[in-house]
Amino acid sequence: MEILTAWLQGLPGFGGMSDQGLFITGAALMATLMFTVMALCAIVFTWMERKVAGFIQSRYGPMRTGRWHGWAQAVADMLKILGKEDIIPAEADKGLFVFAPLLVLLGSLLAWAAVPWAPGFSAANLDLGLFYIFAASSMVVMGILMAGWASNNKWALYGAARGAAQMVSYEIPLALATIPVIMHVGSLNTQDIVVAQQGGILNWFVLRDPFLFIAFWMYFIASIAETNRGPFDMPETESELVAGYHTEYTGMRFAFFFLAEYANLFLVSVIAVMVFLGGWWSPIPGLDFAPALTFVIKGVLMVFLNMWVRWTLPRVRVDQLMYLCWKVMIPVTLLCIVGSGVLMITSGALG
Amino acid sequence: MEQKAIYELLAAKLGEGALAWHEDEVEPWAEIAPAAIADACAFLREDRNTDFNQLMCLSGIDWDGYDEAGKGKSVAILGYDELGKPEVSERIADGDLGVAYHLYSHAQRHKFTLRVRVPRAVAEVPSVAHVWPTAAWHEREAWDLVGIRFTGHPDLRRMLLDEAWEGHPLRKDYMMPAKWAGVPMDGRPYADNPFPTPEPPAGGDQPGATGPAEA
Amino acid sequence: MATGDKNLTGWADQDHVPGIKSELLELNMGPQHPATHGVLRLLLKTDGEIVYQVTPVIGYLHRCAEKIAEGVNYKQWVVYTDRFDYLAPVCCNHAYVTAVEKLLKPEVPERAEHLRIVTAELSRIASHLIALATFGLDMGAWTPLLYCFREREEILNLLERIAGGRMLYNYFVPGGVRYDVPDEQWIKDVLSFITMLETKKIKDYNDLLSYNKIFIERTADVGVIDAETAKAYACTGPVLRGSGVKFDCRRDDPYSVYHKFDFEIPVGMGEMGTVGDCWDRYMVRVREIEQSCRIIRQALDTLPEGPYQAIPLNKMVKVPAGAAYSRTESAKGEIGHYIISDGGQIAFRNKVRSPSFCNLQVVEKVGVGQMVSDLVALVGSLDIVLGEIDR
Amino acid sequence: MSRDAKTPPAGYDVQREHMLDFKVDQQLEQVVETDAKNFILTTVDEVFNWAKLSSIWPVTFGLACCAIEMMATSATRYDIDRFGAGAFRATPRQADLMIVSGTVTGKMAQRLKLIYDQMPEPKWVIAMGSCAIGGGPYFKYGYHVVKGVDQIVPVDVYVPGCPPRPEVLIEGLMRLQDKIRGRKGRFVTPKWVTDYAKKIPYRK
Repeated sequence: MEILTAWLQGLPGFGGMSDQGLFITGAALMATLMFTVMALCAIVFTWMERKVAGFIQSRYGPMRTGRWHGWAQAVADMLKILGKEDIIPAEADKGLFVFAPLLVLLGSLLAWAAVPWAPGFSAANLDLGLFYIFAASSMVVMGILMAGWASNNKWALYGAARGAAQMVSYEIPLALATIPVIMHVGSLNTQDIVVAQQGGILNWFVLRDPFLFIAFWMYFIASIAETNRGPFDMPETESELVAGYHTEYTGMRFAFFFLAEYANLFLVSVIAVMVFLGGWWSPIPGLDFAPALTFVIKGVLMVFLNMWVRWTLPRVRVDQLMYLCWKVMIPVTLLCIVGSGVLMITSGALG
Repeated sequence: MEQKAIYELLAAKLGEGALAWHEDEVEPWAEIAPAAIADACAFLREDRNTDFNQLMCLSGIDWDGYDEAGKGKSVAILGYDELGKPEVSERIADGDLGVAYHLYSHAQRHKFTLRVRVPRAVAEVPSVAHVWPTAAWHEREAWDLVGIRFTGHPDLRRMLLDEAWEGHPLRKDYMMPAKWAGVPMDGRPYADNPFPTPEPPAGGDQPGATGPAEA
Repeated sequence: MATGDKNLTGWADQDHVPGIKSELLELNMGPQHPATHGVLRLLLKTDGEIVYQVTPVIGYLHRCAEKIAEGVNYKQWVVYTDRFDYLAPVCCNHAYVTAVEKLLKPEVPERAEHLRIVTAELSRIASHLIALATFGLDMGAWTPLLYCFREREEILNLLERIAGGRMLYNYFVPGGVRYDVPDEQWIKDVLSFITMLETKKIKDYNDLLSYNKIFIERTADVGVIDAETAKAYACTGPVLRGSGVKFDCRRDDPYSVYHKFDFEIPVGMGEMGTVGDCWDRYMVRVREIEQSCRIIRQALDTLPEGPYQAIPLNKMVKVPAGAAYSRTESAKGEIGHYIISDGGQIAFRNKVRSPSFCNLQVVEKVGVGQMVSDLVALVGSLDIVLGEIDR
Repeated sequence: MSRDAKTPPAGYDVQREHMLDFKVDQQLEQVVETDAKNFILTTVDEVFNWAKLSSIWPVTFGLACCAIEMMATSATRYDIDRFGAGAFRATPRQADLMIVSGTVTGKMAQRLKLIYDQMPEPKWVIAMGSCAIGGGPYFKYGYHVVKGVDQIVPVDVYVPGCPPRPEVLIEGLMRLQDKIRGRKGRFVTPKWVTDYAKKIPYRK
């Protein structure tokens, strides 16, 4: 944000602008940029999902649309969805029905503001950055609940109830898993967290101490559950609940859910990269040529890992999901916090 | 156990209920009076020597038009003609209805066949669903398709067809409907075929010539 | 039904919280639902995730095959048996021709019997592969589905080479089979495919699905059908054997030339949970694939020379008057045909006892008290085919 | 294409060559000159048509035997996902295409109509298999079988077979794409086909 305003100030037309005007222009630019990136990554990841699934299942996936390996498949999907009829069921709660997909999209989009793409480059450099991300992304739950309720469909209601229970529960281990890192850094600022991991792969938090390593995997599992993807795709569970909370959604409104799913997927992946995997730093110290690119590549690799898991494992049952969260993951993450703290004290990191 | 011995055991238990034992057939079978069938099944199920714990099959049969002498005179069933219209006949069936029970014992490894025959007008047979739970669905199916009413059945509804369906299709005089609940069941005659044979393309190598004309 | 009602008492009108009246949620699962394997419809009454009553509604694929049997002749009706259990069509053919042969009493050549067994067992493997695949899909695992379909394609290729069709073959005729083995290479290909399946592919499935922790959690101790229930509801096939009952028509009521071959009958042993749970039923199918491979190998090794048809193909079959019930072991269980002939070319009555029809009935009893997800597992593990339930 | 009477060389797979011959002939007939229009100049309509035809999501709706072949079409060997039609949606609300794969019975017909009605426009129907086309083998005595799904819902493409092979279903999908496009598609013969065809010694 600061970089952007400084750059704007350098432009010929913007020199005489007031600080406030500069801020608003910069913010608008940034928001557009973020939205474009998000839409782009949703499109890329839909295509990637189908290709990865194809690769795992020993087939090709999209091959025809746009000639080279069906690269335009997701573009065609999105364009087609734009042209679909928009149906609101007669018995649905129209206001909520219309508002729910927007809320879901908003929730994941808001959280993007604090993602540190490169040194000094994030939409909003907040002191409570990580806290803000978790807070903003938890709005998705409400959207899903609203969607399920407003559809006036029993399957959708089931999906929404399951989704709400799951996402509310898994936010706890998700946030708890990052606390050891915050203790190490001593700040919630996302830029600070990345800066603290400078100096090669061994300085990344995932390899700093064994408790952080466990915490990373806890975060990874919780993040899969938080994005409602297999093997924790309880709200959608195709073989049980037809399509879950978005059973009744068509056309553009469904596309919002679709977009939000992949935006969320990338979001949790880049948070993992930011918190545990060294952000924009390259694994070998001193080779940091393109910080933003490194960051995105790491994020895409995490997304690939997510997809790998999704296309390999069967789905867990809803009560097992809750058991896993409350009786396994939360105690383990708490243990990680304590253990990591003890290690910090004994190694004298606290001075 | 020998099948004959099983029948004798059964006959001793039922008395009048056991009507006859047909031995010189491909598959020997016992004819039981309709009223006694539930008792017969319960006996065969419970008795230590017979121990028929599995009902393999329960078939409802419409015996109308069956030539006992085996002269090879199948009854022509009614269907849809080449134009897809239902065929109509004035014939009124009058033969008996029947039920065949095929039993098997896992422990004794023997089989047994029972048959009952009821007049068409009072097609009622006691249910054996309380003897073998699996009979419940078989009986529902026999009621649905052949129209034999099983008295004492816990839930005798139609099984395969809709509750509002008229008639019992496996009866020999069943006439197939042309329309049911708004759904057309008859075929389309050739004359009404909405897809005329396509004209040969005019230009020969026009790209859209052989494709559909919706463009 | 009866069990459902018993459980319902005290629930429908109960006030959990004073002042707030709770009632059971009626849920309609199917006929278009991803987990019902076709067009089965389950009427559920649930309390949250717990199922209190389940009523299967069938008949959405009622294709009137028994009526058609009274209108077409004996050879023509083989076509319709293919379409009962369209996953293992050859097994259904087998059941039908054995019933006809019981009345007709032709001298079926030894070679035909061997070819019948080879194709029927190949068909059984194909069916079991689909069963594993769709059960995995019900559990949310997509990838095993495609792996199983990949191997199934090989079987379809082999069967296509001998029978001419890709999926539905119309291969058996009363008195023999329609075609002979195309060439020696076919036998070699079958053997090499079976070796590949035994040595590599089954291990793959086990690694990917059977011994997957999540899969075991989902299926062990779920949908337990005990031996008594299974017998009372006349369950057959892998469902009965999954409950620990060692019964197989191929061994205990032999037909064709199965008595010549040496094979084992896998039963559920409750390795991961209780005897008769979904995992047992699943695993019985995996092990039956291995046993089918054994049978095929023996049948091909001892394939006798000679004719493969007792009755010429173009000759009309006239069956002597009488009635016969014949049962064989299909992939889904025991399939029985009750044929009543009046001495003509067309059957007087042809009743089909299909295994899925009886197996599905047990859902009414066992499905009660399960979670919705477990009900999906239960129905999936029964491996029903609607074509043969509704006929 | 004519062929002289020269016998093929020893070891030559005549059968395979014959199949290929058929395919090449078919494909060569379909080759259309590349139109010189620039992509940017194509109308918006065409872009949207392109999007529609390259992303046809079928509804998971299996009825009978043909459903298995439909699954096989989406599975490894045939992989309908190559044409962008692999995203099977469980809910009709998000689907574009209903593949009526199997026998439609009287009891099912109303549900089928309901599912069709629930699908958003634009929507298409493929009648797969002879049962869906006209009752198939159940025509004469099938008292419960609807003789052709086109008496219930409008059908765009008929795919014959009992059941149709997966290749045929894919062909049906491509004909549906032609229909959406409004003309026959540009068909580029794969290089390996032309190369192989050139290598055939006794072809003129």
